[in-house]
Amino acid sequence: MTAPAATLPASDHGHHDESKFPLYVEIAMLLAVITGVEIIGVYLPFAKWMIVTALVTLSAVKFMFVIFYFMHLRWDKPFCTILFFIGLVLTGGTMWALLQLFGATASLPLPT
Amino acid sequence: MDATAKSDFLPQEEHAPAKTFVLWRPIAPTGLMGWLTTVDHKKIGFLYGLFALFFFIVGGFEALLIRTQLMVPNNTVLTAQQFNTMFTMHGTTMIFLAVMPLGAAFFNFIMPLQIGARDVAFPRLNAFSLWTFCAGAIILNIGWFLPVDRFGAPDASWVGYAPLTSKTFNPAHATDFWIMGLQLLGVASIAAALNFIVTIINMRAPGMTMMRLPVFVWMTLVTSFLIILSFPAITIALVELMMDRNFGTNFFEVSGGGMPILWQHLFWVFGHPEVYILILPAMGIVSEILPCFSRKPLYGYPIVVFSGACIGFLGFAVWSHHMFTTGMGAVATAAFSLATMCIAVPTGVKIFNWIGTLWGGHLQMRTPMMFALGFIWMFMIGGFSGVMHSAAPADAQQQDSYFVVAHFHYVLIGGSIFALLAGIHYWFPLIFGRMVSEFWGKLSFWVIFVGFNVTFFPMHFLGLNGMPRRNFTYDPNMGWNTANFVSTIGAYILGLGILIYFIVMVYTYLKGERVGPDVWDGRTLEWSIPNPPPEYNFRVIPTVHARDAWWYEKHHQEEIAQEKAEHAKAEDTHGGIHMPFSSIYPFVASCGILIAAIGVSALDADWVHPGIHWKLGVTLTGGVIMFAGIYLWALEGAEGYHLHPPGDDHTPDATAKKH
Amino acid sequence: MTSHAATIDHHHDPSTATGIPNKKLLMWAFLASDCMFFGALISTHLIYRLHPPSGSIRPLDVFDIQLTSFSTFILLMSSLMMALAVNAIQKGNVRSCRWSLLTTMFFGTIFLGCQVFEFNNFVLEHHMTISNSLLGTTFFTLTGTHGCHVAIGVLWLGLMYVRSFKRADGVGGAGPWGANLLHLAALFGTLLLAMKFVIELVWSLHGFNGYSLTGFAGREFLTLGGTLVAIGACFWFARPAGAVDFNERHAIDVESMGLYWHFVDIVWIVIFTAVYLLEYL
Amino acid sequence: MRLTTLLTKLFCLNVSAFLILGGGSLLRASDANFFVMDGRQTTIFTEGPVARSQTDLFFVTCWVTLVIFILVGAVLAYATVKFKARNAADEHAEPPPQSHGNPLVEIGLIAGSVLALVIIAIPTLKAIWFTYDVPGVETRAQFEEMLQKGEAYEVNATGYQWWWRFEYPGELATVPESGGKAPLATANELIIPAGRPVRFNLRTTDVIHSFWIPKLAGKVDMIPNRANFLWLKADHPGYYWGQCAEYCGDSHAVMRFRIVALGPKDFNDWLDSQLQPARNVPVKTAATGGAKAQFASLRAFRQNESGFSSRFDVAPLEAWKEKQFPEKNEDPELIAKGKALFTAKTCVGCHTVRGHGAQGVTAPELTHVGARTTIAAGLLENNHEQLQRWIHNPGAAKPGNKMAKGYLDNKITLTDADEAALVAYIESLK
Ligand code: HEA
Ligand code: HEA
Ligand code: HEC
Ligand code: CUA
Ligand SMILES: [Cu+2]
Repeated sequence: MTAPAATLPASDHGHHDESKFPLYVEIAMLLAVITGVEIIGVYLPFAKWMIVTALVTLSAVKFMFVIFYFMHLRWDKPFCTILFFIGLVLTGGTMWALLQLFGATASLPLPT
Repeated sequence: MDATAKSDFLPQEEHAPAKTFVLWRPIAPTGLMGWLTTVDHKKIGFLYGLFALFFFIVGGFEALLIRTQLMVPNNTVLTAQQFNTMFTMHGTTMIFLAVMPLGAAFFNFIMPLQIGARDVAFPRLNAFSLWTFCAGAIILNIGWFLPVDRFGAPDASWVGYAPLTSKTFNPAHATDFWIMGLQLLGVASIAAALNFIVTIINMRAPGMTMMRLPVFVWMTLVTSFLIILSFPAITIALVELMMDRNFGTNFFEVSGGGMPILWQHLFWVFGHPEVYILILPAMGIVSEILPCFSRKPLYGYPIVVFSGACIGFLGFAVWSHHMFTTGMGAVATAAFSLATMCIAVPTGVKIFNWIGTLWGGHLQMRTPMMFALGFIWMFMIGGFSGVMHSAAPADAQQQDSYFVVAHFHYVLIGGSIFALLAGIHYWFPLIFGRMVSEFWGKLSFWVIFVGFNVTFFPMHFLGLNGMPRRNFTYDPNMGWNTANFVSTIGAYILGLGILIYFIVMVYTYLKGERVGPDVWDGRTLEWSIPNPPPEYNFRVIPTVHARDAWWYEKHHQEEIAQEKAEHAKAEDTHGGIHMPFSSIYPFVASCGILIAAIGVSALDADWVHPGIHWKLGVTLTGGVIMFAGIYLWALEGAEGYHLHPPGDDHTPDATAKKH
Repeated sequence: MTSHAATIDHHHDPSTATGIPNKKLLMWAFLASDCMFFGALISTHLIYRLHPPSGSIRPLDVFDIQLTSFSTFILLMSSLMMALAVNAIQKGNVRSCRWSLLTTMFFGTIFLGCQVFEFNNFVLEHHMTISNSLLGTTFFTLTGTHGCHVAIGVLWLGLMYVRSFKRADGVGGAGPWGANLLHLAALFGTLLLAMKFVIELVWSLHGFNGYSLTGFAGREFLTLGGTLVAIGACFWFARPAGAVDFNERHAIDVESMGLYWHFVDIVWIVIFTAVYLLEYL
Repeated sequence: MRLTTLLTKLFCLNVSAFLILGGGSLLRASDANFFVMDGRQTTIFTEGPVARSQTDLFFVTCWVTLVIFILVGAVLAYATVKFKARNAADEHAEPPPQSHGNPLVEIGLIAGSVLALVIIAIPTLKAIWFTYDVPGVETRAQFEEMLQKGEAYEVNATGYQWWWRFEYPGELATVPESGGKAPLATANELIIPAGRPVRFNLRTTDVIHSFWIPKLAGKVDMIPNRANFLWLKADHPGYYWGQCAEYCGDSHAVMRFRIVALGPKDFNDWLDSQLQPARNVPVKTAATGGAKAQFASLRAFRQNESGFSSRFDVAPLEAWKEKQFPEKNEDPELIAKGKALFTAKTCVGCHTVRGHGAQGVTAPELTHVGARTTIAAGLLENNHEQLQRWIHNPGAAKPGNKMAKGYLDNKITLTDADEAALVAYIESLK
């Protein structure tokens, strides 16, 4: 921990020199724009499945931008990415399975 | 927070920076304060082990009461309510307070030694895990000492199916204790697991690549991943249940549209990985012991490691096999049925490779080896009954019958407990510098082995003969009398065996034969150090050249000696061995959590209840103490001192100096 | 990893077997775990949305997309500020880092304020409480848990901000930890009072919850006064006083905090889509 | 050393003594052949197609794993014996070759395991679809047709803490109180037509229960807010034991029930009598001089004492048939007194007795309780002694019981005479 910049391996170090300020601002703007598009998207008169797909994709894009840029994964050792994606993938799988299980007709609650 | 890192770039001051009273730090105190403030992974591991064994006896005692009640039909040793409390607490205690912490004890004590580290990555976080575990254990058991009508010990079974746990059907606070107890144990386990993950990934000695890690370390890693990824599910389930009970939400409340089945899903999303959390450390231990006593490396190391990871991963895809009778529909049932069967493959791979390890070896039948071999046999039986369960339609007859009880005791006792007992025997000389007598060790093994099988084998027949589990009584005309009677006798024999085991351990601890280092002619790094291990573990951090690192060292002595001398010199020029300061704040924070959790468990759904202010007061006080603990913990910083082990060029009295 | 571990100088070397700082690794592992927490919560919400009991509240009747869009935007911007704070401290720019931290905190507080407002609105205007409907149950628990994460983040940010004033010489008024605590109190005093003020303002403009349009007189000004005092105290504690023990060596602390903060943001990205937007289809 | 030897010998002696003594007592026990597994709730000797498919599958898994166990175990045992170090010299010999494994062996074994699993998987899938093939679960119309043709039968089973309610949606019974008709309902004893697939709609009103008749079919849970189904068929008429299999609170262990499968004629006769309102015993006929029923005053029952006479236990189906006829020595005066008490003591608040003005719904239906062989959910035999034991102190017979709570709430106290009258009345309800 608390590795001073000077003692970090050179490969990690180089990126700290040039400022990422402009990049960060650009990404933030992109994220804001995507959010805007999403909000408008729900009112568009397209088929429901298209909008749902679009929304899910756009959110995923935002998600990835934040973790790879703001959270630095892009410049970090790949192990961090692997670590996080283990959790992400298992969570995704579990959520999918749960929704499937409760979506199946055999699992419907009693009609009220 | 990390101990070893910071000092290098902190200015190397001669005197400690000015510190106020609150942030004063003990260096190496002894006595009670020494234990409460310790951050040494070995002491923490020892305490985990001690508490775990205590609760193993408690859980075992509960089991004996269960068996006594079931010895003959229509028995009246326990009332229905007491019996229900007993199996609930027996299951909960054994799983969360005995086997898991016993695993954690080994993770703590052995794992850093095996990777050549001086401590875990976050020593104070480690202490926090320990004390929070204690807090959870206290809350779970507190009900025994409170009036039964309004409090009492939990009695909703270890799976706590909604809506039996709702206020409507379980108004007493017993269930709240169960909720908060498990919640704290979850926090403790997750914190510890995160620590182990970082330690294994980051604190390995030079040359200790991932594919050179001892299998026990690998299984620790996989187990830790299972913990951090499965406990959240039960945490959320418990939060939802707590909200239902105290804040009138509708998660599992049918009148509000809730679906109790959701609890089962969330519970088993946790629950199934949990059973692998219990078995993987055991498999790791066995994978250490077998090569050692066969004097041969583990057969097929990479595939054993891979199959361990595979089991962990698959473990997340099979949870609904505990719910085959909930009417999930043919497709879901079939999917989970097949997925469950798949787990037999990687598990089988492990069994085959263990046999491969024995093959062609020089087997030394010492006590740890006996337990390890016993493990293989018993676990196989348990695994096979698991496969029988995985065939969903057959399971429709077995679920919630004694067949399940037989299955899981074969994997839990014949599996986990056998391996853990083996581990205690195996590492005892390292931890205490004394060795258990072979005769008594083997005797306890045989009594346990016989008792175990006499107890649990008849349960298969009971289950197939239609005896449901969680029954406080049964009628004499069901054909269950003999099997139950035999089983109870077996339980007494088993209890006797365990009694012998513990007496022998205590005797050895006090009076046993003293032995030198590396008694077993071990293969991994923990055997390279003196016993009991010194505070700093390794005089010189080892450099690893091969898989069984210590075995390699023993066979390349000159080369290694030279390397060591160089490293020792380098270390001294840096000012000696760096040790982290002890700290009381993890303990303080855990105490705060304990108080807050007691407050929460006493809360009522009825918010105008007269006692509510008092209870909220307790909760808040706990919260404040917890916050203060964490705050001061953060503030005091992760500093340490330098230590010069005796026997080097420095004056012996300067063993500890602050900087 | 292999060759690296073998070649590094292990003694007192701050870098680790993988070269990844311990704290960063800890944080990533924790976030992997946190995914599962939110996964379970979001699943619960979605499952009940797929099977609403008859006669349950329709989300569209209570949701307010403008407010949510606004707070989403604010949270995104706070993430930006967080990234900038890390960027600044990595280059040793303490002042810039502090300002970024403060802004992040500020945005975080606005987000929380919006949530407080939203919850109040749902309960008082739309009569959706945590216990009277399944939607309320899952919605409040899910977003409330997220809110708790934001609140912990704000607390952490505050601690980090205050910590950045730790004197290099270790001396100071009531001792480093005493001054530290007071500074912290001032900071959170500011945030809480400001939030209270704004909410009171909005309420009185909306004219509900015991406030009326004309009632904008007493209580609000009291809160405003308190806010100003607290701000003053913050400035006083932040007055320049010698060298501080806070620099690029502490970048990793800020960075791991940042990871947490961004994670809270991405969770919101998911919630915003899954809980709010999808309802509008 | 000598002491250890001595101790060992003593220990061995003790163990053998123990085994001999223990073995002796075991042999004397009633069901020493427990491995035969032919008990009343056996899952091995099944009497219906669903249970049979499940048992057959069990045997497939059992044989496959047994073979693997023998193979793997043999190798393991061989390795252990063969490579064991025999003596100290052996132990200190040079270590064996440090070999590391063989991919071919691994792959072979993995392939073998997969093959074994396939052998299990195929019958598993078949059996899953067979058990889920509940009659008419797809469309109601299709099911109606099956019902018409007598290819299926329908029962609603509902679990309560800690008893069962069975409703026959297709059979309408007269309800004198309302002057209309309502589906026939009974409790705790389930009568089904033998040889016909029966579909159960499983429901619960409180916590989770599980409906299990081991000889006829594996269990399916009754889960709040969820519609579950089960189908089964009894091959032939018979008397079966069932039990709740999901932990449901204090008295989960004694939430049992009985199942009687009847041939077509018997079943119809039974239905006919059940559809009638409760029987009235005219007071006048008493003059004909039927012997007065004799009630000894209640003897003390131990906690959990068994509630069965051995006669009933040996031939339960015959006992059931006997129960369908009025008791031999009825005492109409006593019955009339009991009937009055039944109202006076507020039993009517919870229980239904069609035609006698009792319309409670929170407790088992008692209209024809006298025609059942057991009471209190299969726990006690339906005779004077046990009935009196039950109404004297329901909580003692069944811990946590809701009827005991009803006694407290409604301040019900009964004298010995009251109990005798109530018992006589309950027995008359055929
Ligand atoms: C240490 C804990 C542990 C372990 C390791 C296991 C391992 C397994 N378990 Fe077990 N299980 C429990 C603990 C454990 N279980 C507990 C506590 C419960 C009850 C919970 C409760 O309800 O209270 C339970 C319940 C349980 C059920 C639910 C039963 C029910 O309630 O209806 C099922 C169903 O599928 C199941 C299956 C399995 C399987 C398939 C494995 C497999 O992993 C086993 C794999 C091993 C082998 C198969 C043996 C070795 C393999 C070979 C030699 C290779 C060749 C073999 C073949 C090809 C078959 N278990
Ligand atoms: C790791 C977990 C673990 C372990 C080690 C054990 C150990 C034992 N268990 Fe286990 N058991 C569970 C986990 C475990 N159990 C779980 C999860 C359940 C399900 C709970 C539920 O349904 O909710 C369960 C349920 C369960 C039941 C079923 C209860 C029911 O459904 O009604 C039974 C019944 O026989 C039983 C028996 C035993 C016995 C005899 C032991 C023995 O191995 C215990 C041996 C230990 C001792 C005997 C104590 C040590 C020695 C002394 C104290 C000295 C004194 C001794 C003498 C005087 C003789 N257990
Ligand atoms: C709180 C309501 C309540 C009251 C009042 C009540 N009972 Fe019950 N009764 C029950 C319940 C509930 C059961 C089922 C108990 C069980 O088996 O768990 C039951 C069971 C019985 C049974 C057994 C039925 C069967 O088929 O198993 C009999 C007989 C009986 N009650 C008679 C009486 C008599 C006589 C009285 C009045 C003196 C009475 N009950 C008052 C609730 C009540
Ligand atoms: Cu009903 Cu168990
Ligand atoms: Cu499982």
